[in-house]
Amino acid sequence: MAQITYREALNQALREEMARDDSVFLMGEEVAEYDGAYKVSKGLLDEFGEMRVVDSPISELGFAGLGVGAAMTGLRPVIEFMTFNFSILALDQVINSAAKMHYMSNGQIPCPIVFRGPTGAALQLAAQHSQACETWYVHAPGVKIVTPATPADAKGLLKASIRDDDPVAFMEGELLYNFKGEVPDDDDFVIPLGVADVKREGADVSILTHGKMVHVALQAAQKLEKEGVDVEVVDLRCLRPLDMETVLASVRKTNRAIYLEEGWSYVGVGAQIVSLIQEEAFDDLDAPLIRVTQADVPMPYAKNLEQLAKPSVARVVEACNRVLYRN
Amino acid sequence: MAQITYREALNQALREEMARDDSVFLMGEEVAEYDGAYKVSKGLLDEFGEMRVVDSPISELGFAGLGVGAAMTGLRPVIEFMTFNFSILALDQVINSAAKMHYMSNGQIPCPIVFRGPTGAALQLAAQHSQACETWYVHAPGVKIVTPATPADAKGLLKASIRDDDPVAFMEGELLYNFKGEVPDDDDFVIPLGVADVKREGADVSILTHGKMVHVALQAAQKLEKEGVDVEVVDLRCLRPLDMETVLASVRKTNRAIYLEEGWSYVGVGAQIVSLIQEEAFDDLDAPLIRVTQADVPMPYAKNLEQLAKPSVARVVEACNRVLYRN
Amino acid sequence: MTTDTRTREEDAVTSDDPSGGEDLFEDYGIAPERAQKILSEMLLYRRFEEKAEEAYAIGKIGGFCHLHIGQEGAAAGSILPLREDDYVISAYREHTQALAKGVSPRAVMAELFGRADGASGGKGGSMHIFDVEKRFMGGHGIVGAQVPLAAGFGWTIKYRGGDQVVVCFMGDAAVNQGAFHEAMNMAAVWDLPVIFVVENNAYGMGTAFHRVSRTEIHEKASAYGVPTEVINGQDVLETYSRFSAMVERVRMGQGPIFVDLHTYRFKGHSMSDPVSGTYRSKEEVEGKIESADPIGLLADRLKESGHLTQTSLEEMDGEAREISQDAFEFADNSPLPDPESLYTHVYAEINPNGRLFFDGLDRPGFAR
Amino acid sequence: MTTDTRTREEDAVTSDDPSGGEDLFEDYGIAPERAQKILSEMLLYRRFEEKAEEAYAIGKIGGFCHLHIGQEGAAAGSILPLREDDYVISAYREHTQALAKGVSPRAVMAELFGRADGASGGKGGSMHIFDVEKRFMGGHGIVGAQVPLAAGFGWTIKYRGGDQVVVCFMGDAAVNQGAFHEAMNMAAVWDLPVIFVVENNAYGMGTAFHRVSRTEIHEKASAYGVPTEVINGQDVLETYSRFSAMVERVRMGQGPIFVDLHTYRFKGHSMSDPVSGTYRSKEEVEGKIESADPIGLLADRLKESGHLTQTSLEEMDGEAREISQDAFEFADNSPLPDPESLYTHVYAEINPNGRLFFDGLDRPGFAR
Ligand SMILES: Cc1ncc(C[n+]2csc(CCOP(=O)(O)OP(=O)(O)O)c2C)c(N)n1
Ligand SMILES: Cc1ncc(C[n+]2csc(CCOP(=O)(O)OP(=O)(O)O)c2C)c(N)n1
Ligand SMILES: [Mg+2]
Ligand SMILES: [Mg+2]
Repeated sequence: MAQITYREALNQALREEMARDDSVFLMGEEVAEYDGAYKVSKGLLDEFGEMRVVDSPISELGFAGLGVGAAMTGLRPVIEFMTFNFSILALDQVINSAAKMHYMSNGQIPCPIVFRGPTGAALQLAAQHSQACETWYVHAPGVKIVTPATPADAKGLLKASIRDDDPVAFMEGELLYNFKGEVPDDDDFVIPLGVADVKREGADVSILTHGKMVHVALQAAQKLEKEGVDVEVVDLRCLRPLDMETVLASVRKTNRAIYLEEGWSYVGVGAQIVSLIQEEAFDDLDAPLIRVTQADVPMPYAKNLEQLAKPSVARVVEACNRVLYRN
Repeated sequence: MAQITYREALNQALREEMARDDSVFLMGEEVAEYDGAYKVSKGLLDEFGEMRVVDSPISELGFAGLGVGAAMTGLRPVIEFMTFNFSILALDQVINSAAKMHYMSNGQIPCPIVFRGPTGAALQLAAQHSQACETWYVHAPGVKIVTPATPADAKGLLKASIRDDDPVAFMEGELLYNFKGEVPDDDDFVIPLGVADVKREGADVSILTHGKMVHVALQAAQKLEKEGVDVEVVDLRCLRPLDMETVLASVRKTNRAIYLEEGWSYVGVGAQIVSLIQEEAFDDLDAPLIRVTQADVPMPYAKNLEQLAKPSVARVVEACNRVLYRN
Repeated sequence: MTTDTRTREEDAVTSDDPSGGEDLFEDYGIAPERAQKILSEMLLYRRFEEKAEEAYAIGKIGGFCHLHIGQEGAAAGSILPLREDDYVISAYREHTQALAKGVSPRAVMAELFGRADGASGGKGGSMHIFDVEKRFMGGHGIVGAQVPLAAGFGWTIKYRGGDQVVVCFMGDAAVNQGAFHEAMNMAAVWDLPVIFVVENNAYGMGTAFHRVSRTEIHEKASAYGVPTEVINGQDVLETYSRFSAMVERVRMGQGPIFVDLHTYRFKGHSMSDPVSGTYRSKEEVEGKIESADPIGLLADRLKESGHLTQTSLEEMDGEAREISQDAFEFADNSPLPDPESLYTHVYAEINPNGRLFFDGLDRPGFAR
Repeated sequence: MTTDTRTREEDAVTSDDPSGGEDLFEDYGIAPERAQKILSEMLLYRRFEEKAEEAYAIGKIGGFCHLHIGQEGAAAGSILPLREDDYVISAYREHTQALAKGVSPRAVMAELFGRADGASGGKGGSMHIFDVEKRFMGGHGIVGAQVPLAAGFGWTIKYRGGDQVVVCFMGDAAVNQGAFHEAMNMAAVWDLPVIFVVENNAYGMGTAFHRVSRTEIHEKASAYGVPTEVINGQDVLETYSRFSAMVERVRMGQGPIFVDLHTYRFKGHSMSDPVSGTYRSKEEVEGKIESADPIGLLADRLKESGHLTQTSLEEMDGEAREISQDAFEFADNSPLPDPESLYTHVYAEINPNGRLFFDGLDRPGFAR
């Protein structure tokens, strides 16, 4: 197994899928000549040419819609949003066109398209550039949502997303692009959608999470280990399809859980998961489920405020202690 | 007290607030010459003239943004979306401009603007015209959300929303416009934001809901009354600010609750409320909280399918019975 | 005769040599037989929609229903020149366009009725008619949203090196949507084989176009470098002949074209809107019906040139009525969609792992 | 001298008679004293941003930081002709424009540093500088989103019967956003007093404009009936004099104007992007710095006409450096924002009833 970055893993997935299937193409701002704003598409223009790696105008609604049209007529577009923050402009085409096309046409027109790019905050990019966008995408049936936290997951899940016959919002983490991890060398390493991953086993309390917060959860788990608390970290990996079996199994084992996510609280992903758990594992709970989220504020620029706004290891530790009634 | 329709109540609120404060104006598609697609603005053009009742081009993103700009410079725009379905095109201006302006500017620039129009399904308008849009608006801090169910609430809450110094998404129901109810004659009848209303008192089970589903809940309550079940119906009226005290009080009394909403389930409003209740009233619950929502499908056109997709009285009754362990 | 056995003879007439051969009809290069065929098509559209109007009035059709009556020349003139494998996409006022592209009247009417045999299985309704075999790609309800989709079809054609053409319809109000602007620009930059057609009926609902624009529709493509044509859509022969030529040019690779197609809506915006009112006078509408009915104009011209008798017109009309009546009966007898179809086709692929649905409802046939 | 005591003498110079009186400077109708003042302004912008560059390099500034270096003529020429009560709004490359509109260099630098004394209290950062007193309305990060906001400012002016003018800046790439198109159309339809200025530096990040458009920027307003001017923004006197005239016309009620303002960015797109690379050559950049530096061009002209000596230039430059250094020190000494300010200003009105916040965090000073 090779140690590669999350960025390289995504790049490999794109390269392999484009080589495998000539209906796959990549379009977005700066993806071609510039190699991508975050260099995820490095070298692809040279390899696949300008019909398959395409620099778009700054027209999110337009090129998302163009991608949907291409998917409706047999191609498999990968549409890069420079960041998902800008994709709110394109949401109409995702929700009203992509997500509904197969249904409205009574199954005549599938829409195999991947919308990808970073979601959530990086460092000091302030209110308009630091949004976790899961909620806006996951609400509507018809879309699938994938949030890989590691290089291996990034590669295996992007390949699965490109092969999937439905619209997939594939949400990366800008701060993860340089993160290194082992990725199987296998040329056909695909991780099926809808399978959560227990990133760390534990018996006392479950941290349920997704995306880049997995790493915050693992750090919190390490801290708590020193205090004698055995934490399980469940990475959902996909929000839709959602592997509730793994979530429920973890909660049934530990009887206590928190949901950790990067975004805002009100109708965050955690609200949904909490709601499902209390419905399906009510009697297994020894404490209320609680959530750790971004502070309920637009992301501030100042470093100290940003740190306070983001979910921190300390807040996760505190939340775990709370459900364990440890203080 | 006069018996007037929900439509007339809204019309009165607009008229009174426009007469009261010359910084209030109404803009949207067909609001002036045509009296509004649903006639909510009937007669206002004649009364206030074309600077204050303004027909816009079909440019949702543009006129929402224009409204935000007007609010930033001291006016109090009321922006009508013909329906909230089309407002997804404008979401960037709501979330990235309106909701964040006051914060990003460190309190220099408030944004007193109301975005209003019908949300949710009417009759057989199919997938792209039948969406409950609460989730897209309520997720981001900085916006307030109001969902009146009766003529009195429509009037009192619209007046409060126009007077509020923050962006408010005011979500009406197309099927409610003809609904009649008593509205106080008082010229200054204002209902403060953030106060839920117990639309029916009961002891056995709480139906928590908002918007037009209030009426479905009341019908279900009547049905259940005949079976000897005493149902409480709590109408949240505002989703943000949210009156959790009233919700918690109801749950603490009945110990069983369901959340009923028109929209989709995944990160629906109900997920949030359920999550809060289990966190704050865990020990008061005698059964898991469950939710009744739209079927997880884009809204179909066919009458029979549409009926199946929408939350029905029967499904609400069944859900109440379930939390009461009555079957 | 039933609609399903109605073979699309007009394909033979329209898709080969658009110049019309020797036997020219007036200045347009259109054979009289073809002109007659166009007339019979338009009669079908008209009678079909009148039937739909009737069905709506008695509650057989629900929701919004936007009739195309008065605008038939726009549909016939622009779609009949297309090949079977060319694409058409439109907004919500699309019944007639679906018929023109070869979707069976039965399937369209059954869709309006919300029945299982409808073009979209009853799930789409009046605003969402799809027939992928006929390359009729909907039926879209968000003003302007179909324009980027059309650019995407054009992208696929270019990507695959095909020679198909896309015709994308929109209303005049749609040019004020950002989606229109972004898509036009991309179509221009990438030379996509799309003809963008504004059915310029001068009003978006109750708003006269000049109230929401300082310029004319035909100026709306000037910022993109897309060549523009202005056509009188009530003159179906002009429309047909101009489109025949444009389609060939686009097919040869010249890139997108923008068309300001002047037309007029004889009915209200939708079945629930008044025909006239504050936004346009009764006189204006009556004047247009009098002077600019595409069907009447063509019939007159054919009669004057000796290519149509009153009897043959009545025969044609009878056939159009028959097909429409048949469509009505077919739709009325078609079953409601199977309740279980509520849950089908939300996704094209039900992944073996994980949950896709969260409403707690049973989904027969699915593992979960 | 410190920046906060720096009174805005240029207001006196710029806001009264824009024709410049008798003592004309070349063809522009600009008095030499005013031209000198413009030069000293531009020097300040340049030195200020060089200081910011320095601060970024040593980690005092975080996030994205988009420098305006090379484009100072665009800011000075377009903003200095404005009155105090006129509005300016821009995108994320706005430090210089804020300075030009009178925002204190200290407040701008402190904002870049994310400190309590920043123009936006440290909450906004480089991309979100606001000073409502100076009518500098941000600093917006979503490409194109400021354009409808500017139309809204214009709406308010018209609504209130005022005679203020709005200047709205955007980059060349912003014209491909739907928001631009929708806002231009509304500004035209309603005759709003807005000057829409494209700072056309030929690139959007690494994308040359001609790769994403078939037409030139100045053609982008043709669909709306908005008059257009093309101006060489590196020639600050031309820019200043043309804007002076335009501002008066808009103030008199002629409606919106669109400006294609040619300029060039000497630095990378943001501090984290390369100055040159695949998208533009080192030679191209160097050539532009050589031939089209707005500061150098004006200084030369003033020298040639005998209105500037090397000594007075160095004096001016020294003062610009001093102000920038002062701003740096001020910013560096300014405290971090109070942690409790994290929770303030999310809403302008905390309603007495109901919860507004759902993160479970304590909010000091709020009931809930
Ligand atoms: C984005 C959006 N906004 C508003 C509507 C509501 N609406 C439906 S049709 C229409 C008028 C469209 O007029 P036009 O484009 O001229 O087409 P026509 O109806 O004349 O064929 C409006 C406002 C919508 N469907 N989508
Ligand atoms: C809607 C949106 N899409 C993408 C981005 C990312 N982005 C920031 S600046 C920029 C380039 C803009 O170029 P231009 O408008 O020419 O302005 P310049 O940077 O040259 O001043 C891009 C793509 C964004 N901020 N907003
Ligand atoms: Mg129209
Ligand atoms: Mg640029």
